[in-house]
Amino acid sequence: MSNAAGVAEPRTLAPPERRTAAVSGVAALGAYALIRALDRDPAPAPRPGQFYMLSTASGWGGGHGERPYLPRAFSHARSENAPGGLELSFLLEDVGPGTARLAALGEAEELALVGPLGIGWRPAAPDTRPLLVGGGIGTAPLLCLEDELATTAPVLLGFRSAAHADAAGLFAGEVGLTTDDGSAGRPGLVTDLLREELDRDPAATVFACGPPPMLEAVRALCAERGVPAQLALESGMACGFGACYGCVVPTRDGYLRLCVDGPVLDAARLDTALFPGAGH
Amino acid sequence: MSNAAGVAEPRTLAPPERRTAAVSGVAALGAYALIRALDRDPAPAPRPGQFYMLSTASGWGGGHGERPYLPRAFSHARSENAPGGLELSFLLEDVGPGTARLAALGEAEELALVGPLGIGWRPAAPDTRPLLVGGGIGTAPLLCLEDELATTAPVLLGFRSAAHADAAGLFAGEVGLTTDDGSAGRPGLVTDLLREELDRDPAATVFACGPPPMLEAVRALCAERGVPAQLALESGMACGFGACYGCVVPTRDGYLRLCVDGPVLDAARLDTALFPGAGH
Amino acid sequence: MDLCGVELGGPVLNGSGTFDAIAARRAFGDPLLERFPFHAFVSKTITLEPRQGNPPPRLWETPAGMINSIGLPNRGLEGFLAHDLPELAELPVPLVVSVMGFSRDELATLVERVGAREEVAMIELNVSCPNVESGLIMGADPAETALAVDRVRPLTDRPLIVKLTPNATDPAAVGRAAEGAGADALSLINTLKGMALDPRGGGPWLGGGAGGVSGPAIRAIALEQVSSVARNVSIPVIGMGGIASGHDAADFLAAGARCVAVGTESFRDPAAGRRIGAELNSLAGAARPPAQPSRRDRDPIRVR
Amino acid sequence: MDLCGVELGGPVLNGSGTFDAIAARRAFGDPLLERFPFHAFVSKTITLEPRQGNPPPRLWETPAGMINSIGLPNRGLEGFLAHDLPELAELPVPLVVSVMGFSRDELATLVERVGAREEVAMIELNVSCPNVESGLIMGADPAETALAVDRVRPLTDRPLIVKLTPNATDPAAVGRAAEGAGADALSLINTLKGMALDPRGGGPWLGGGAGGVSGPAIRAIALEQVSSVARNVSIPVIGMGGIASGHDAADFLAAGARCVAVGTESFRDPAAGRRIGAELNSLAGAARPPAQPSRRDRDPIRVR
Ligand SMILES: Cc1cc2nc3c(=O)[nH]c(=O)nc-3n(C[C@H](O)[C@H](O)[C@H](O)COP(=O)(O)OP(=O)(O)OC[C@H]3O[C@@H](n4cnc5c(N)ncnc54)[C@H](O)[C@@H]3O)c2cc1C
Ligand SMILES: Cc1cc2nc3c(=O)[nH]c(=O)nc-3n(C[C@H](O)[C@H](O)[C@H](O)COP(=O)(O)OP(=O)(O)OC[C@H]3O[C@@H](n4cnc5c(N)ncnc54)[C@H](O)[C@@H]3O)c2cc1C
Ligand SMILES: Cc1cc2nc3c(=O)[nH]c(=O)nc-3n(C[C@H](O)[C@H](O)[C@H](O)COP(=O)(O)O)c2cc1C
Ligand SMILES: Cc1cc2nc3c(=O)[nH]c(=O)nc-3n(C[C@H](O)[C@H](O)[C@H](O)COP(=O)(O)O)c2cc1C
Ligand code: FES
Ligand code: FES
Repeated sequence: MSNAAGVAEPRTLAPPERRTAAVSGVAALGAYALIRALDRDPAPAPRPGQFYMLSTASGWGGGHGERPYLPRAFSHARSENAPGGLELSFLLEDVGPGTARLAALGEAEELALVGPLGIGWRPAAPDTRPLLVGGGIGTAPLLCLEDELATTAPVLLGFRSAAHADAAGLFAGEVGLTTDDGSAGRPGLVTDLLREELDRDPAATVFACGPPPMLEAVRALCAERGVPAQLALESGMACGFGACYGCVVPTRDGYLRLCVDGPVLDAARLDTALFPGAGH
Repeated sequence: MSNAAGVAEPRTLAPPERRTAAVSGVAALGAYALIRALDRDPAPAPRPGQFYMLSTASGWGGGHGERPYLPRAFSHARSENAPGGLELSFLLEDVGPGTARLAALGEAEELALVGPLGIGWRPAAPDTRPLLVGGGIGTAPLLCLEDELATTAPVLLGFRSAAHADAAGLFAGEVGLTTDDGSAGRPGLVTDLLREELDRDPAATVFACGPPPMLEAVRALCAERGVPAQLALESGMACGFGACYGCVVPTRDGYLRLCVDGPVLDAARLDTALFPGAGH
Repeated sequence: MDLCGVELGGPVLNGSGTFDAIAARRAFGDPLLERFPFHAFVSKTITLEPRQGNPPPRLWETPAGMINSIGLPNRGLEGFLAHDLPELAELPVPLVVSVMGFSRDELATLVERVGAREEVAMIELNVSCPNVESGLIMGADPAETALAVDRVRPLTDRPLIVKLTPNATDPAAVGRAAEGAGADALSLINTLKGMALDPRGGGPWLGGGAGGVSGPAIRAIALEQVSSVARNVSIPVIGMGGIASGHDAADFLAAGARCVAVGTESFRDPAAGRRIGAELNSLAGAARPPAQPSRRDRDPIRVR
Repeated sequence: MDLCGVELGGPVLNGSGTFDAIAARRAFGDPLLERFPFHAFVSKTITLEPRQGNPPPRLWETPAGMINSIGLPNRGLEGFLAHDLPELAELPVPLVVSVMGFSRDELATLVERVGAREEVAMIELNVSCPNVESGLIMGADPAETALAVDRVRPLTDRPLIVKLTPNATDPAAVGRAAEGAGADALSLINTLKGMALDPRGGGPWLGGGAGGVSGPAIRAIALEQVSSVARNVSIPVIGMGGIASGHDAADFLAAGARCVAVGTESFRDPAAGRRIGAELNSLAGAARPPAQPSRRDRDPIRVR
């Protein structure tokens, strides 16, 4: 697959319909939930950084809480071959009615999904080493990226507190850790670690995902140092496949639909990662 | 409590708010479901023929099925004192999204309810014996009526098939049974039994509940024979306490709100029990 | 708080026709009065002549809402004054009487007679009906609305609330017309026209043909209309349409409403008004800046 | 089946602006064309000049629906003809191009240029916008709508569909006016005006201020408008608004629509159109009598 400019896009095509996947497990991972579900054969193999639109086959919405109605976007955290299909993992934080319902999925239930969607992480720039930087639930799309990279890459992660930092244990390589409250790793922000790492060796490509203020700090730091960076952004999505024009992000080229032109964007395309609606 | 005419109404007042009751059991009873829930003290003791507006404390509505949104009306089938409150039983038939959700209640869940509501069965006319006539799920409000009656009363029941007739076993006294397909009891309609019973001894008050065509047959038969009858009717309800004016039934006195002036009506007030919207 | 000079214990009213306090007292007894759900009570709309209302079925459930086709059953003016008013006067809150006339003469009689009763604190004009003189829906047309308010304004010193219909191209223009003719407050939204078909085939489900949609399904539509009307008038606005929580109510207040009204949610819980009032109170601590920086601004032209 | 002389494989279209076949092909590849969800494809509305659309956020979820404030981003007429049209011409179904003009001159240019392209089977006029000449929303006013259709009618021999706005007092009158001026079909409903506030306070959530409500929440409202318009015109009606199942679609057909369009439900399932078409087919066995006994009847005056 190639984009308008003819450059190869890391994009696995999705089947053009919603399907269901059998939930094989929902586990608490500190403050987050890890959902595993079997996407039955023929299951497309997602590229790191791609995402899925998820809902539940029943009990999605309504009730006294009224929402959710639309599906929700989630990066696949990992995918593994399993008997009968591909086991997809999603890492999620319960922040509202959709994530709450997903985190309450039972093992007999079916997850409804469309995907994989969007464009994943591109290769590191020539002669640079990959540097993975994650904040909070933004660690999810870095897990499959680490799996895919040939070399072990430094992974720098920031969390609110130790309760959120359990996800750090999912990485194969060594993880540099900060927490806001110092309850695990070093007290402070993950950009502190990034700055030191770039001081040490600036020949890096940064792959970052996390909350908008963190992504903005990463963007600004990398811009200052001339370091190439790819940012996996979030914005509110209704469809995930370019239909609604709802998920736009302001870039130097105008508004881009994050679901078809992202979610991974080159930081150089952005004036800021802190735009209205970012992170929703 | 007395009505406009000063006649005593069999009506226990309801607390003026929705409350929840702990589900203590959901059992299949042939084609029907029997739900038991603990209405916590101080729980008002319902009169036979009164009803409750039920919903579930969570997962009521929405999802791919979109409905239910409004609560649903159900006769209490029985109530028994239990530690901490009153155990209410409801007998229900899964005919749509509301009843389906209620039948799927788990034991850890909470039932949301308002009630008891409406006016229950009145005493039999002087010098008549009570005669209980039920069709299908309409057996429900006859169970508590039988419990309340001092004398044992004949119970005549009609069902579609044996699969629906299990509810007959819940009565203490002897039950005359018909099924449409003859798979249990006598093949035919319950009004056949009623006709024979009235032939044998016409000094009766009929207490009937069931689908509109059955109630209409009962009404017509009793009118023909001059036998007093009370009919527990159904019509679509949004509120159950007279707020919406939605549940009206055409009577000789004009439209009556079934939820506050019924659901038990004297058959003599009706020209027909087969009115538009009956049974919903 | 104050609504047009009437002292209220809080901002939560009921929507007309969605709570019958007399029937509710039969179901709930006097505890209803002790824990009354609303800070003012709005009667079901009455008309000059008695009406039995539309044939059943009158209800249909929709996604997050419902359609009703009730058809304004009521005892008529005389029946109301003789039977209902004395009972409503026993409620622990101020009484608003909702009236509808099919001509300006009818409306005048209703307002004059109702306004003469000291039990009545305010009068609400339900103008979501055709004027038999012009064939137009009164409340859909600014000029019709102004004529109606103009006519009844001199006939009572009670505050007049005009209840707007959402089935209009420009509710803000109708609101301005009502204000100009002397209305003391506006309430909105009434139900949106809607319809359902009999699932067994053969035509409309509702005995009345079409009906009105209410409930959470219409909340976003209501909020937009309330915001747009409030920006265009100086008189207080009573906002309603799908309010089911204190958070919803706070949105309507932030959009410019002085008070809110609860309708369909009361069908799900007779104490909804009280719950929503309590939730509003607890939200009040976490004060939100008002959403509308200034009134009297006109909407910029926007394309969706 | 036939829609204004164009042969369709079935009655299911997409709602304009709710499916971007070009973007969907990037996501789904050619299997999208093999299992194309619709029997005709309606483009997103284009305007004369390019537009970048409204600032984000552009979406808000509501009970059983959503609000969008997209603001008609598009490449403009020239960009559309040069870049989008060739790609849309590859779709396996007839193409309808939706156009909006902020003046009748703009509309005329759009219709003339688009109608001259043989890839285009029909043109849909989205009249839910203010006319800069009069300040009125074109589609809310029968006279404005007639003037617009009148102006463009001679400029093309392509069938003209007029897409009505539901934010109007009398959509049936607008539909009649469009028919009188030469429209070949009507489509409705567009989104209902709606609004949401930022839950953190401080004003509207949507970058565009207000937005449009769609989804199951508006279905009953849409069905009523479709029924009322279909009863009042002889040209075919394309019904939409919250359709999520074959059963919903069958309701719109029974209410008088010739075709249906699927909008928001495609966001939940890109294959929704195909599923709904299949469900419709399997319902077709269980034939339902049409809900509207005859067209051209006028609504009786009813009070809700
Ligand atoms: C490409 C992509 C990948 C993502 N990957 C992950 C992931 O791997 N793990 C993960 O946990 N999350 C991920 N997210 C975020 C995830 O999609 C959201 O957390 C989720 O949609 C929240 O849904 P909710 O119903 O739980 O909460 P909501 O209440 O829908 O959303 C929370 C926020 O949305 C806003 N909001 C509130 N009400 C509404 C409303 N009515 N309509 C619209 N917005 C509202 C508020 O600002 C609120 O803080 C990803 C998002 C994107 C776009
Ligand atoms: C006083 C009273 C007592 C009752 N007691 C009992 C009892 O003890 N046990 C019991 O099982 N039932 C009882 N019922 C009936 C029970 O309330 C209904 O079966 C229940 O409401 C059905 O809800 P549902 O969501 O399952 O089905 P729905 O789909 O709501 O209803 C089934 C019927 O309603 C109509 N319908 C379909 N769609 C809609 C819609 N969108 N809006 C409105 N109507 C629609 C159709 O005709 C359909 O056949 C009682 C009813 C009343 C009024
Ligand atoms: C069953 C029902 C009956 C109603 N009757 C009236 C009425 O008599 N007069 C009136 O002005 N509004 C009437 N309304 C409209 C409500 O007062 C309110 O404006 C509308 O329902 C929107 O609010 P909600 O969504 O909270 O219900 C009625 C609404 C319903 C649902
Ligand atoms: C995100 C979004 C964008 C839309 N864009 C357009 C548009 O460009 N032109 C148009 O005529 N209608 C547009 N619509 C309206 C739809 O075509 C349709 O009329 C409306 O959404 C109702 O149908 P639904 O409830 O099935 O979505 C849009 C709707 C949505 C939700
Ligand atoms: S989420 Fe719909 S266009 Fe991106
Ligand atoms: S159900 Fe509302 S008045 Fe009877």
